[in-house]
Amino acid sequence: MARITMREAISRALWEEMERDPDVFIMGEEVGVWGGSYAVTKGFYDHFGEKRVRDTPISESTIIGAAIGAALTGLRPVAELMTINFAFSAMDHIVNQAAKLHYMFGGQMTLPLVIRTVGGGGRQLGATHSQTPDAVFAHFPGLKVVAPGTAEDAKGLLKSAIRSNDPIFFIEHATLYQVRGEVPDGDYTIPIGKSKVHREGKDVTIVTYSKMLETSTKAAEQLAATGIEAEIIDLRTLRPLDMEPVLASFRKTNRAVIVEEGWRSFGVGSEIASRIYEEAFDYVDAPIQRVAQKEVPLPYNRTLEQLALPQVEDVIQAVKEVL
Amino acid sequence: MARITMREAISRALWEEMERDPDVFIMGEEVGVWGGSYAVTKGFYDHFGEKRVRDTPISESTIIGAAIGAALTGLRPVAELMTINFAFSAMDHIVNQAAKLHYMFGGQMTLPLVIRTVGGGGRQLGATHSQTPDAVFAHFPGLKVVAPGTAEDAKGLLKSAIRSNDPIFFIEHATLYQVRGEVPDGDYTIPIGKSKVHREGKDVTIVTYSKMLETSTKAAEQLAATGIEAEIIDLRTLRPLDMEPVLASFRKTNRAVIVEEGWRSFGVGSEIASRIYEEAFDYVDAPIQRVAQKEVPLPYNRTLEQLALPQVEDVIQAVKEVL
Amino acid sequence: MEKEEYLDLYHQMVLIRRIEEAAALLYQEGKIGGFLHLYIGQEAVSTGLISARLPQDRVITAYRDHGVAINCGVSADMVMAELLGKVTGTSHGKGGSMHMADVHKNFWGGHAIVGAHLPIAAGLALGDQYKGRNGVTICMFGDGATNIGYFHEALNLSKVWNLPVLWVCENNQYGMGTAVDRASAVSEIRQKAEGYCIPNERVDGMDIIKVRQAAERLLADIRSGKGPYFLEVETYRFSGHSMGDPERYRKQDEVKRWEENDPIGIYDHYLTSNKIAEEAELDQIDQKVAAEVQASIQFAETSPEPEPADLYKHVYFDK
Amino acid sequence: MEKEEYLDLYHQMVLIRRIEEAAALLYQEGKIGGFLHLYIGQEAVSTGLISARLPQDRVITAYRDHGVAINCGVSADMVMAELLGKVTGTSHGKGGSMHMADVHKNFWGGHAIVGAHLPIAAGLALGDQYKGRNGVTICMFGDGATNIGYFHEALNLSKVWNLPVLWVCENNQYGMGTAVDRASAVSEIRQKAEGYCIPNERVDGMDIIKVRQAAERLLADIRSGKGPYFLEVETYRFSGHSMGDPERYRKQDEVKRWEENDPIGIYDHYLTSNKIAEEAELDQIDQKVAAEVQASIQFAETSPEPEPADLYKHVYFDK
Ligand SMILES: Cc1ncc(C[n+]2csc(CCOP(=O)(O)OP(=O)(O)O)c2C)c(N)n1
Ligand SMILES: Cc1ncc(C[n+]2csc(CCOP(=O)(O)OP(=O)(O)O)c2C)c(N)n1
Ligand SMILES: [Mg+2]
Ligand SMILES: [Mg+2]
Repeated sequence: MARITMREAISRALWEEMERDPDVFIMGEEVGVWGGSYAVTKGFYDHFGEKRVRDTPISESTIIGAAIGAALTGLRPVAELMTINFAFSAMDHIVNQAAKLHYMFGGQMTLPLVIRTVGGGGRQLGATHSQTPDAVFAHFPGLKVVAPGTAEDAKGLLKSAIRSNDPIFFIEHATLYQVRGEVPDGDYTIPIGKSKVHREGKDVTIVTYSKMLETSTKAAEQLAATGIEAEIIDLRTLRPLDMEPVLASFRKTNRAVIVEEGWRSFGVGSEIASRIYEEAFDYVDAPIQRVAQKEVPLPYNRTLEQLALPQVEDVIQAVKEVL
Repeated sequence: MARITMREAISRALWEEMERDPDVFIMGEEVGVWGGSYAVTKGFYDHFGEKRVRDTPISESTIIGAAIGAALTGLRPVAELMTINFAFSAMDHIVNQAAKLHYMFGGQMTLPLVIRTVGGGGRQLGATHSQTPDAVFAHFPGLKVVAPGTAEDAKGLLKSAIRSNDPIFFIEHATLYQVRGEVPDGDYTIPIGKSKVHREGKDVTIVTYSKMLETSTKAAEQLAATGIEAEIIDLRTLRPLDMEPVLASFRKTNRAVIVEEGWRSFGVGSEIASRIYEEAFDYVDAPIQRVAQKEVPLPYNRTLEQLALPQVEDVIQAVKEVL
Repeated sequence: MEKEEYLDLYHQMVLIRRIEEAAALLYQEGKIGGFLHLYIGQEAVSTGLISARLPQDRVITAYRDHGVAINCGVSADMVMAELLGKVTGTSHGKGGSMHMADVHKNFWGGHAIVGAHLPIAAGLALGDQYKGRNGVTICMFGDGATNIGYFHEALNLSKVWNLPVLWVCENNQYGMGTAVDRASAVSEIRQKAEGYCIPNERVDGMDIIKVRQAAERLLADIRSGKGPYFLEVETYRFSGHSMGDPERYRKQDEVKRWEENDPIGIYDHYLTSNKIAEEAELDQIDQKVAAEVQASIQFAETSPEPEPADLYKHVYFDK
Repeated sequence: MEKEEYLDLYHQMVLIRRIEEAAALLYQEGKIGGFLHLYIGQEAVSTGLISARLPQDRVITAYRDHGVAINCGVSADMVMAELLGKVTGTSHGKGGSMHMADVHKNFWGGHAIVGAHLPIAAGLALGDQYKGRNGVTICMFGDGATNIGYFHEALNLSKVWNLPVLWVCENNQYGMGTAVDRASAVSEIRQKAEGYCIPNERVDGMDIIKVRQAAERLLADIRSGKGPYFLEVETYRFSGHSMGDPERYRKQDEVKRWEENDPIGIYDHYLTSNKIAEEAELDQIDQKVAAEVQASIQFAETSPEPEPADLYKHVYFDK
């Protein structure tokens, strides 16, 4: 165990997988000479060389398209989209190609492909550079969508993703890179498609993932000080969605708050809430609350931006409402 | 009143608006000489000329991008994306540009832009050509998303869209073009952002839109024969979402089924269900049911495709479950 | 080429023609659904090209793919079965006309989003380059496809990374109803390759010998490490864009003019006038093809539909 | 040009330089958030270009936009206020550094998705063409942006529709840390225009006089109906890509070499050696600029923040 940042955890996962398997390689904008725009691949270019750490032109469609092609030949590309906002410039290749080729050709094509990208707001980057549109990608069968909230999960999930034979959309959160957590040493994997109890509690279930895990944990700590014990479920994977831990917790607490960073409408929370109602209707003691981003393009101004993003107080408020 | 197809209704809306306002023009693939790949703009090229009925190269990003630019100068472009599946090839311009420019520049830019596109499955076009990803577009604040289910609404809503000063994503359904309905003669508009009671009933509320309005209506008719009176609410607009008629109906029936053609997870139904629970919790007598597409890329084979798409029987089944 | 190979090429071209004609009928009978894009008129292009490849060379194309499948060695049976949506089809009935593939034949599909397969082709070539294999990826696409951004990005990448790809534009004069000049800034599509410093040329796509010779030379060049090459092939589709095309965009006498250059007729004439084959031998092939196509229909019609449970298969590879 | 205009250009260039320097400091103090891309080293490009436009000519650019805003006539106050996220900023504090615009000055932003504004520029030009107005749209973008599909589609459309656009590539040698040759198949970017039959040339972007002359000529040509033109401007950014750039990708002596061609120094020398202005006059302008920048900071710092209710304003125009 070591206390490292999520940046280091992700970096190590990549490094170790590249050491383990020569078919794993990285491609994307600024992953090489620059060392990754979030410094995740710092040192990789010097160590692995330009064959395996490939700087690409600014052409998102082709980063993903070429990674798909390479994956079809049996390689294991890790394609990086500098931020999730630029994933829209590669949308067709993500949802129409990567997500569908295996199915559409009757299983004969296999895509061991990881698309790493960085999401989230809170850094005053303005509307085009601050999105958390995770639900949009999770909507497409054929794709798997992973979004870790801790350093430990990030490393273990990324390793699983790289070893998986399906196209995986792996969302990191820009403001989590600096956050430290205990990470086991050496090689380990965490299965994709498994939600997890992140914090135990008996009074209310908070369902969340990625950055909002941190926000929710802070809220839970403050709530604990007032005698309310929140159980936190970290989804970790949005598709396939593992509802079991959510339902198990809910059957115990009978109350839930879902916390996501993205916009509320047609978001992650709506799906989780619907599933809880469908699958644990008899356990519902109060309307489930959603905490999410205000429905505006994120503004630059810091005060407005923070107003739009879900805060610890919003979570506490929502918990109080369901109790 | 005349009984015309939805194709004609849409065609007339475009024609009348172009006659009314010289700043309205159409651009897209095959809208001109060909007459529209769904024959919606048949005859337009000859009548309005190539300046106002503009065939474009196959370049979806630029169809939308150029339409945005033209709209910024005060024109009222109607940009056609041949199908919604190709909207992913223009995704950045739809969600990062059209949806955000007005906000991001503090209101100084205005985009009177209509993006017309065609969605839906059921014609054996295979996974890349059969999608109903409406929820994905509805996720983005700044965009308005309209999806009519009747000829009358199609005409009135499209006229409103063309006269509106906001970017509107207008989704037509390929298998509704042939469907006839009563349409008022001449000029009329129907407001964007208003759901509507499509059929009255007292036993259960069916919430739906677009093609599934037809499916739901058939289900309601069969249910009526067995004494069950379903009330159908047609959303018509997905963003902004008008929940009032849904909630009013639900407060009366206490039971709801949501019917959408797209995939279930992170879809339209999850949002509607969540909203009903949030806003009419005390009226809920049974878990709300969602009827949606099976979570697979749509296959070519007809039997499999129909198995994946929501059918009248699925709606009936769901209604029986909530009763 | 040996005589046998000459005849084989003839066989392939005629087989494609007859499969397409049969498909058109089956479509009218409602046995084929979805969109159906016929390759009639363009047979010399893919037959000439693909016959020049080595087994390690990958082929990828757009939705106008039945002929390409045949040229890659997919059986008429499997093509027909896919058209009818049967499990015995190339894609288990899940792909249909636009999505045929057979990776064991190094045929990577059949892609229906215009231009989207070009970046994928670059990736296929990257795979070979990365592993030090000497295969070339042959990527075919239409004139219309050269206007979308994917084209630009893929060509650029192929040059920057010196990828072993043969880019082949089948310029059949129209993208749906839009004549090349109405959509493209340049009418000679090969000129676009200049913007990427990719060597390029134009060849008559109605003459299979010319296509074949160009392909042989270029594949060898690319295989030797010279990087991507751009080949524009001038051709014409005799049928509409897909079934139900109103064809308001072209005049009948233009179609007729091109039909006089029927690639099968030209090749027939080439074979007989150069005494490579007798007319009777060709007739025999015609008859064999007729029987093959009949058999393929039979095969397809009697093949089983997918099981309902197949709906959920192949969404993911991992359990 | 009259002397007054010469001096005005000098004023604009120096003003941009000083605003950028001040912005860098304010960023370090944490008063500016988000990304901050400085225009230092490239001042001659937009100053030369935009000074040649007529009022009806539209300007649109990427995220490196402070200088462009100034050249379009936006006040230093508004630029600085936007950087500080104040309501008095160009975009009411909602846009920030990357999203400045002032449509009343015919400045259409400030766009942060690389290349995405090129299709929008085509549309702006289409608007003018449609209405029979004689404005030209000047669209600026980086070398890196010429690799994305949007570039290709927009250039193609501009030629097919003969749109009045001046495409201006600011080739500052790098897209972030990627040298032109590592990402682009051609090192002379103007060559890409050949693929669209768009006339093109390359000009020294460190010399404002050359930029200005080229712009005058080309804007007149385009205005006369000759269609789009492609201008490549060779330049260099003296600072990092944005704040916090580790700059591992270029050597300090390369930067130094370029800094010896400081566009302000070159212009200063031009003005004095051609006896257009005395050094003292220029010093006076320098001082005036210093005061202006100070005042703009003062203005920005004392301007009000947006109201919380502003969060919900401007999502839609219609009620
Ligand atoms: C991205 C995208 N846009 C539009 C379409 C609809 N479409 C299908 S084929 C076609 C024309 C393509 O023309 P070309 O590339 O010349 O190929 P051809 O059909 O002539 O073989 C169009 C517009 C599509 N499939 N994908
Ligand atoms: C579509 C997209 N991909 C990636 C980025 C991230 N990014 C911002 S600036 C930049 C480099 C652009 O280089 P260039 O066009 O040469 O402009 P310069 O910064 O040199 O002025 C990149 C990759 C982006 N904003 N948009
Ligand atoms: Mg064509
Ligand atoms: Mg640059």
